[in-house]
Amino acid sequence: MDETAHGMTIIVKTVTRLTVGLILLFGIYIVLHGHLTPGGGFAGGVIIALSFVHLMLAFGKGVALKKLSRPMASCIESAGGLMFLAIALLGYTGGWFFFNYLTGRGQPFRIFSAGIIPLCNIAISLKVGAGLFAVFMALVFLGVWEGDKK
Amino acid sequence: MTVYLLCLILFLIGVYCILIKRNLIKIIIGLGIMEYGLFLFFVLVGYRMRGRAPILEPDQIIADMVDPLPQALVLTAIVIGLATTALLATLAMRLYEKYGTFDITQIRKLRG
Amino acid sequence: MNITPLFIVLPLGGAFLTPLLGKRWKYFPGAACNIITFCMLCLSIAAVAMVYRYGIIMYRVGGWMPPVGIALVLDSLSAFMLVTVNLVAFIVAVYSIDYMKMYTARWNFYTLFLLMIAGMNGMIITGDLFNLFVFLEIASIASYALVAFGTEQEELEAAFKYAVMGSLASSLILLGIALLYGFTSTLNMADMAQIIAGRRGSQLLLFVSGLFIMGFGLKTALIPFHAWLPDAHPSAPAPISAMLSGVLIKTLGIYSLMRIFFSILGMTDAVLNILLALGAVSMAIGVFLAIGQWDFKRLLAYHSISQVGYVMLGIGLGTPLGILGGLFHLFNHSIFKSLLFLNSGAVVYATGTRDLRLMGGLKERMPVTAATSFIASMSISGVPPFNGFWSKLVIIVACVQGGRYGYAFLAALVSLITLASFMKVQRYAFYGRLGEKWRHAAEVPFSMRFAMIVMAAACLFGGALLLPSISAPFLKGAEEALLLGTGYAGRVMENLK
Amino acid sequence: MLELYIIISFMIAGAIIAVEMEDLLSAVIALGAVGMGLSVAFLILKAPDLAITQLVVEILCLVILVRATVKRDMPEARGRKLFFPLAAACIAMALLIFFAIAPLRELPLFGFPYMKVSETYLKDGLRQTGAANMVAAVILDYRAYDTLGEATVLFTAVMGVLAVGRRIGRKRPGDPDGEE
Repeated sequence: MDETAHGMTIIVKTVTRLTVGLILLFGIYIVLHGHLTPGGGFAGGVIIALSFVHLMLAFGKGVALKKLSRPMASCIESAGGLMFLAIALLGYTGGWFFFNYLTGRGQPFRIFSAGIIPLCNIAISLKVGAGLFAVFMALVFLGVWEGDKK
Repeated sequence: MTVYLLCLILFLIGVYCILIKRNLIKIIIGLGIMEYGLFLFFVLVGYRMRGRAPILEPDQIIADMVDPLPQALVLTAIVIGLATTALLATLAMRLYEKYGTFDITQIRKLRG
Repeated sequence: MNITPLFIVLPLGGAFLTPLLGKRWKYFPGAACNIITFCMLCLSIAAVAMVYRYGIIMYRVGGWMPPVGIALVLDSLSAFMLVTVNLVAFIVAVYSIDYMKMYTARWNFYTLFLLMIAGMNGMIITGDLFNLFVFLEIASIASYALVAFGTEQEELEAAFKYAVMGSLASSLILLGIALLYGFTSTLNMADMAQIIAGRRGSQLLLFVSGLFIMGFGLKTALIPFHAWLPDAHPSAPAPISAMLSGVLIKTLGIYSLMRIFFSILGMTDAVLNILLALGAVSMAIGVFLAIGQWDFKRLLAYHSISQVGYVMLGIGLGTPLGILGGLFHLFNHSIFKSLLFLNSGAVVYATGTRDLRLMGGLKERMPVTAATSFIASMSISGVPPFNGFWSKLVIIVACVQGGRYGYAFLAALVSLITLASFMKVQRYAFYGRLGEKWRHAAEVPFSMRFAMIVMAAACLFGGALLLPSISAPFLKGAEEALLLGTGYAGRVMENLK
Repeated sequence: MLELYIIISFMIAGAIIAVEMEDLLSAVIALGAVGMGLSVAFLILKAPDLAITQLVVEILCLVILVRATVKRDMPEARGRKLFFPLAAACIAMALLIFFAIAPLRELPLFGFPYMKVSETYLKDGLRQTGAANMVAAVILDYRAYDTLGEATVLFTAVMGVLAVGRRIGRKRPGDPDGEE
């Protein structure tokens, strides 16, 4: 794929430069407000992954990989999974696996509310974002090998 | 009732595509369509006539909201669908790399 | 402290840690996997003892009461399945230490392996219908990837076929769950069973039963739905073939069928007859397809279809003795079929081929493999005193007792054909003249030998499970849990208070 | 609920196009249209969480599938149009729909679900969990265990993609015993 190797045209690059930060920010917003408004860790994580995919499609592999390398993505993904599991295990302090031990703190309808739900959202978003980016990267690298072969 | 049947038709179009089509990408598309029919059916089951979205606002008296449980389940199912699609797409690409085609009739190394 | 969540937490923790640490420390993945599977084997044996002593063990995840939250339920059937799964998993993990040296990216293999075990354990201990689906998908997706682990052409192709069929089955199951949710408006199995008990004879339940038989039948590879199995099981690496044939099809297919039909929907004669017929057809056709095969692992895969047919036959009888025989055969099959796949893996490890016609005389070079595979072959063919004999005997006696002489005759006949088929395997692979090519074939390394010897010992002494003092908590308990039928709901609800 | 019928009909039309289109890229894009239609349908059915998730997942699916098909100008093999399988499939589908009518009648009427368990969520959700979004409360508190499973499914798929995407699966005899 020549486009991904060298990036796309200047128009696409400029638009990407302007929007990619906003997309990332929107993803983070969706994650943090998951317990108040529609969205949540999963949708936000996909948006974060899409912002990196966007970068990669417009500028080619190198630029995106400089921001988030492949082993790094894999590590973040595992860390997200472990964080989720750890939150679940910390529930044992309240007596049960997955017990919402922070409930009752904070005001409803504020960011700091709903106990472990925002924490879980963050863990899921890390996992989903990094994981899907890793998947996309694996698919792109498949194409590269194919090109070598021909 | 009619909506349920329409959903079932969507589901069956997907099943038809999986069973009849002889192309790897077409099979993945069929799975996707089947899953869409299923998700829609699940959400329809929990819909309440003239209900509200299950999101509270400050100082709101709890009125009739739609059933949040099917929505939560469908959210899970969507992720599972995405996972399956990603894995299948990778398998299809690897097969293309090996055989140079997506046509299943030409990818018959195994005896049925 | 309640041990139930540990069956999920341990393998999942291992799976999340392996990619982080496994790339740096070469021995971490294998060691972690072995330790975790061993811990789970001990825990599951403890679970059998605890269930025998205290009755059903419940765990409310997050502290929510069941219809609202998810409950984990450990009854004697679950404990029985847990022992089966974790025993095979531990042996396979030991075997993989040396076998997987043939492949690259071992950490990836161990991650997927642990995830598959987590999926199966999660399915077994859950008390919630949708949760069962989620864990079923974990186990299935891990197995799709593991079938393609060698990334050769046939493996990718088999994995694709398996993945498409598996996803179709999952969708049918999810459709059934959606209909049941609309019908009962709850997802907890016990709660659902109580609501359904009040509305017998509904058309919707029939439709849902059909969907579940199709979906789980696809996962079990009963005969009209078997097309993927003979491709998928031989293509995987040998330890994974052992897991797939030994426990995966049983957990995903038979256990779920039993749980849903006996405990939730309530078993009816019509469903029992369908299961009986499917079992008998799988038993007979599977063995006829197997007899003409020359590929060692493919032959074993067809025999899996046939032996699963025996299990379905036993359960489909619906009598206490039939169910006991079916469950006993399920356990025995997971032992001897895993052992046979491990043997085939040892042969591949030493010679690099799976074609029986190319082998010959390997007994001289590989005595341990030859001896263990002889034991397993005799066991699968139902020759006394090995474990396969006892379970087949129980099933045939149950058939005669239930007045189904035709099925009894068929079961005995299929057993004979199985014996003929395995005589062929023994004759071509291990006896006869040593081929010139295999003059320097060597016996496999220690961990593989150890795994095979343990399994062979289990085959030899497996009949002891019928002794009253051992079978009371284990087999009898599982049988009673099934015979309880929809009384399951009452037990669970009672336990909550 | 006229708009619901319109959007479902649109989805069915899109699905038929996706199935029957011979050019793979067009078929994939038609699938994308069906997915977007589903997102709108979720919005009509008062499920904004699902609408957002379906939208972004559809985009990602589309990117992945386009990645798989683009530049592979292999139109679907025409082959002979087999009449018999098509007829058999149509009859089977008609039969299945016929058999589904009676069971579907036993479901509660569309728009009036039983909501035996869900009443609890709506009534006590805010007090018990503190989250305003009930769907978030269900997936991350009441049924958080499911979500752990869901996250694990995705993790499994990522590991699976990495495993399947390896260049060399088996070691040649004599290769060094290294990782990756």
